[in-house]
Amino acid sequence: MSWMHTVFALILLPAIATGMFRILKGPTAADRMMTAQLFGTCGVAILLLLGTGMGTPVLLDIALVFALLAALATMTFVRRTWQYSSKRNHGNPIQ
Amino acid sequence: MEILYNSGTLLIILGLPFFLSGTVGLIRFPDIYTRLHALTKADNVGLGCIVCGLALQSASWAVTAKLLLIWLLVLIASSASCHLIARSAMQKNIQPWTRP
Amino acid sequence: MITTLLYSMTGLLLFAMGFFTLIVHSHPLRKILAVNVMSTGVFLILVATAYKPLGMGQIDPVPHAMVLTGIVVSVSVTALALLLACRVQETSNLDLPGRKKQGRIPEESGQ
Amino acid sequence: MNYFILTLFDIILVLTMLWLAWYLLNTEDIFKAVVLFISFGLLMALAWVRMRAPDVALAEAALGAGLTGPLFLSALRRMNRTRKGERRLDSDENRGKDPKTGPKQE
Repeated sequence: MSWMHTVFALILLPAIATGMFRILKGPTAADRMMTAQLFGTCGVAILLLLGTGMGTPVLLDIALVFALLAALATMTFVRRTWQYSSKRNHGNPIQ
Repeated sequence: MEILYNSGTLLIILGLPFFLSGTVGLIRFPDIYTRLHALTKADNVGLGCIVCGLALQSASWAVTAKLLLIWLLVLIASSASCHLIARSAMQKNIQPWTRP
Repeated sequence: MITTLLYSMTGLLLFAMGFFTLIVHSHPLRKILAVNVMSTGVFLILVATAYKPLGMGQIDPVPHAMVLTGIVVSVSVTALALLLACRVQETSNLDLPGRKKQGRIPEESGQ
Repeated sequence: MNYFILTLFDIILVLTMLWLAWYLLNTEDIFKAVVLFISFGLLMALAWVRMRAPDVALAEAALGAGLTGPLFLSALRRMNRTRKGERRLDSDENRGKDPKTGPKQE
């Protein structure tokens, strides 16, 4: 239990909060999905640091689940949502 | 032991700017490919530095193995999905940004 | 103490915002999102009542069990609601006279 | 010291969650709302962790962030496809006619 790791997790949290601007104004749909993926990785890092900072090693397992399921949303998006819109209006992705 | 702990802290501090610059790059860069570039740096190197730092500070080998497994999973997931996004963007004729 | 208050207030605000959206907006996907946000607010209040700071004793596990069950039920309810919304949209006949305004989903998806 | 930092963490987390939920419920674009909902599930997992409920956080990480997002994305694609009057791929052979243009052909 050390407060230094909690400070590191606290530094990483505004990175998530400011990345939200890209979701709000991203021109293509892939930009928004990429930001969600960055959030996933940031969340894994925050969980790892917080697990040491709060003295609960259980958080490693939660980070493991996050890392396992990180690609699922992006894969679904690319394979289903984005592929479909390319057939309808070519080169003009869903906004 | 003290040297290991301090070098672990140093590695974590080294990893934090990658995440912050990844976020800044995601906001500031003009194009989907350049944003992808910023994102992968945060994913691979930033999380790698943090995982290595925490592994140096960890007490047992099981925790170290779990940390490395997390990093490996994130590496696979991020590279696969970033490759998919880039290929799909190329197929949709999104032109890369060039300096005007 | 302040943590309990903070998260309880957040849960209350989330519930209020979700309820407002559930009434105001008409798109079915947005309604399902609003119901999800509402359930999240309820879970937040439940877990926040059981919170104790680090080193102030054990945490009451009963609200945690309830919230765990609630999350699983909420996900399955979401899946069923999404399927129903898709079926409603696919089978609704927009070409009948008088159904134009009612049956058509408003162009909300930014297309 | 740790208590103070964790309280600061709570405040930033709660403000981000409220901001996110506001935009999630009020944007016109439904795809943006779905992506915001995925991020919202991630922040919810962090909130459960902060309230010392790792079991709930594990369930939220697996179900809320991992399963609900693809569900919403698939449903969004299905609804977008049927809105434009196009056929679904899996029911082309089965049904033989489009639900929207069906009554016109009769």
